[in-house]
Amino acid sequence: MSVALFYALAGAGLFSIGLHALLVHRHLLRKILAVNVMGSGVFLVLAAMAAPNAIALSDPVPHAMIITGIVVAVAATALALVLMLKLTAETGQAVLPGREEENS
Amino acid sequence: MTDVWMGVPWAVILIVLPLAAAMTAFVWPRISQLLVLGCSLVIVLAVTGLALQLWYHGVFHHALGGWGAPLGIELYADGLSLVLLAATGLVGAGVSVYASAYFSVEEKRRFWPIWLFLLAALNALFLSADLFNLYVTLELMGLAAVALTALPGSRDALAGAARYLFVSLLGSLAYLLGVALLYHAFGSLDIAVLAERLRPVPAAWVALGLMSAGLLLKTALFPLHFWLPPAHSSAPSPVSAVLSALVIKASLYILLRLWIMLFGPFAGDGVAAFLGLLGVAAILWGSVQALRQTRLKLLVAYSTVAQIGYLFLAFPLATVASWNATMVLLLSHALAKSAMFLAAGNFLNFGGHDRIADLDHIVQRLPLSAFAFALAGVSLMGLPPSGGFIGKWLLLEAALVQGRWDLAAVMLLGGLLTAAYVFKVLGKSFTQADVACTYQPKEIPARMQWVALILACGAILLGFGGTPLLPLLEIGVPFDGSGP
Amino acid sequence: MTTSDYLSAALLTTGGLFFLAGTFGLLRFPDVFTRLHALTKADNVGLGLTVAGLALQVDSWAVAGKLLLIWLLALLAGATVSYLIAQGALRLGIRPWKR
Amino acid sequence: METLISWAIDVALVLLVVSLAWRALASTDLFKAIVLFIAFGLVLTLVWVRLNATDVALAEAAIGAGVTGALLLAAYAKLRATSPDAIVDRAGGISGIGAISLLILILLVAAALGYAVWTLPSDYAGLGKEVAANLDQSGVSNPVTAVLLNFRGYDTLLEIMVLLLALLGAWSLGITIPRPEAAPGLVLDTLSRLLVPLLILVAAYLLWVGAHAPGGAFQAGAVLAAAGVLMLLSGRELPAALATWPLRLALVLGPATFLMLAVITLILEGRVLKLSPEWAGRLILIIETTATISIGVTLTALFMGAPPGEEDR
Repeated sequence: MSVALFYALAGAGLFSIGLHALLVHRHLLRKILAVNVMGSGVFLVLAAMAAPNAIALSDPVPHAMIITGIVVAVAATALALVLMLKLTAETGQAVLPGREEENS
Repeated sequence: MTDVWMGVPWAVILIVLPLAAAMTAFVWPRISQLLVLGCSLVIVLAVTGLALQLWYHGVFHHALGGWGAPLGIELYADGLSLVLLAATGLVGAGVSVYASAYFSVEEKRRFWPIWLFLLAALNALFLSADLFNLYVTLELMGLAAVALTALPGSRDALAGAARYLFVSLLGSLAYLLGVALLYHAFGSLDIAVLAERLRPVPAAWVALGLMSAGLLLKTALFPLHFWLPPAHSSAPSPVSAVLSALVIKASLYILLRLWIMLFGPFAGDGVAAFLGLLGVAAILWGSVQALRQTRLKLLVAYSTVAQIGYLFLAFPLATVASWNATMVLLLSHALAKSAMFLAAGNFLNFGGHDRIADLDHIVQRLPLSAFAFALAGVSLMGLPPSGGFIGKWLLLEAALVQGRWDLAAVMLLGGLLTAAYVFKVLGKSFTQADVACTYQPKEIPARMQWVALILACGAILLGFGGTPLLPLLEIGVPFDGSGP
Repeated sequence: MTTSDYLSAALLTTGGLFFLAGTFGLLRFPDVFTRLHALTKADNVGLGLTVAGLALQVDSWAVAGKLLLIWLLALLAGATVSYLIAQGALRLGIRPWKR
Repeated sequence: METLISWAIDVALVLLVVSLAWRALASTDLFKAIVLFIAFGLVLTLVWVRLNATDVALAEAAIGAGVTGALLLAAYAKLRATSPDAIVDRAGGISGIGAISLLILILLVAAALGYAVWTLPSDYAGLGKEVAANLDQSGVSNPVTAVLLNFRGYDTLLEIMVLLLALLGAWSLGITIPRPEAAPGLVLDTLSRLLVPLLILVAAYLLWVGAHAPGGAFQAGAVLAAAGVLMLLSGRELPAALATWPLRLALVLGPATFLMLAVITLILEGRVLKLSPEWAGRLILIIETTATISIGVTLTALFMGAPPGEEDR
């Protein structure tokens, strides 16, 4: 196994951990962290395979894509946090209301 | 004169103008309304210009930065892009006018810049053929849509927006992981280049799965539709209209592009049949749920869930005719559904509630809106001479030619169910409310009524103009799989 | 290996030991104030030694200057942050540990 | 021996990153979760360095761990001020059969992902060669900057718009919670007096160095935001005269310059964002400078949450 493959597998692992946390937890802050971990997993897959071995030229395009992705992630996180705070101010809880409460 | 008209880079204007307007509206709120209305008008003009360019010169390419694929990004437009750009232009203009009367001055100051960003994102998305660029436009669109959904600041709107945000991010990240796999397997982000290189290796299959799942989630195809009714029903009415008419179509557009140019050939009939099955389930489930709702906006939102199903019936049929039918349906649904949400918004504003049982002679009080709702309903049901009729007729024909009686039966059943829930609303709009209503009816500006009616008429007119439009759709033959 | 290499190695190893000691202190000391003490004392010296060890390996003054700057900034940040943490702890009513 | 040490470092890093992510997501105490998440970001920075992605490492440290961490902590403080109940997750999650089937589903996803990565074909080497071949036409010698601002500059234009849009979205919601009061104190005040000029200098350096070495507008903008956040924390506020349209102008300066360049290049060169090689270096510096200012101001404003003067609305 090459180093690149090892890191790429770790990226796949992070994506899966984040996905699990996103779907399981109800607290919005935990969901926000989960989305960020998922994103990091995607970035790790992108970066690991950009230099498949030590001698090959490292590919800068995935690196640029990751930087773009990091900025998009921070933008989404900021919006999500404000939404969470606003929802907490309205309901006193930082969780999504259940289906049955919502349609009432 | 024609030369000038043909020489203008309309596609670039479609992206740059709303972005510039968004920033101007933010810095200088006082002129924002004028700016938005002017911008909407120019967008409609630009789409017309682009249509003429496509008609005379074939597909449109613009190598951004002068690099061209695979190193750079290319703007790309064909018949498929054109349909969606036209829908964005028309519905966008209608909603701009509607919103100018719907929101208060303070709300408008916050609404206009984000609304312009949403328009820019939609246009940019429909003009992109680069997988990563599509991701960025998808995020721009998603965040704008979430911000607009949350605008009223009520509990329901915030909860709907929060759920929508997480769904949207999950969908985008799954899509992005698919893009990462494709890039490392085949060394490009350009769809056309990838189409030449794609081989059925495991990475391609997993990428197909991830990207489709992410995009289906964003499109809200059954059973991934759970987030749509709360978000679309709790948003402000003009926003609901855009979400149902345009935003969910954006992810569907990417899916269609990927499917037709990349994955269709190797994914084979099994996956297509599966997507078709989900479409069938969506039609039945969405229609039945719509019929069960007691709130008007939720009914209209579930109707969207059902109508999305029709757009997936073309996958198992997979003929040029069935794809064309899908495009007509897509455009007519965009017009009809936005009209329906805007009309529903008028009822809601008028009476202060959207309980279907208490619509209380609304047909006499808001005749134009009620008429708009009925016309939009006609198109959704697929009755002649509407655009919905042409689309469903073409689809039915394609199904019958291939002997898919099951699909044909579902289409007819779906039409009947649609008729049932539309008449449920219309019926109540003639009758007296059960309880004596104590509400203070609010004046509805004429603009808001007329916009709903004009959009609904557009959906009907498509039935007369739909057939001549079909050749326009075939520019660049998007549906034969040859790619850009 | 040259003399400066051996010197570097010695400095880096000693720096590493200070970090190790600081970490132990962080984990084993009884309260927030003593832990801060262990952390900052060890980290400041540890980082200083590490920076010195690395500075011997670079061939331009500009890079050595940047390394020095890193150390100075870490000192400044460490001092401020531990002050703020200690102040916060006091405000929360945490009393320093007495035997 | 050397490969063994190298492998040991890689294995240790990956184990650390994955376990930090796991523990951050498993913690019901949200403060702990946030701190673990920031640590995760910092270790991830080391991973980027190991993968020869120094530009990404800088961006991760500055934005991924730095700014995101600051945003999370600020949100935590506001959450605690709004609803003391909400800072510990008592809501729980899915349990029972739902949890088990979800786990199975996710294990399947993970297995499929692993298999796809494992069998990734290597007949195509990405775009490294194309980038290298055109680098001397791009106006900069750092390939990542060349991709971000020249070859794929359109993505970056839209990305800056995403950031601005996030701020508009945050402002449109208008948080009504007052900022938690904290006495700035002499120490923080002195620190900010010392550090703010230095941070501005560092931002300028990162911006300039990005043309030929790791660095660039986003990293520099995040450092600038750090200066802004430090000033906010030490109790300084934006003068009311600047809080209206001058602030909004600073926010759109970068995106607007970039967009204007798109229009000008379209008119002069016939292609959007086509930078002629003799001008490209200077144009990129102009875009990056204005973008840095706007990114710095935007991130600081996101940290604040509400438009200045409206915190107590």
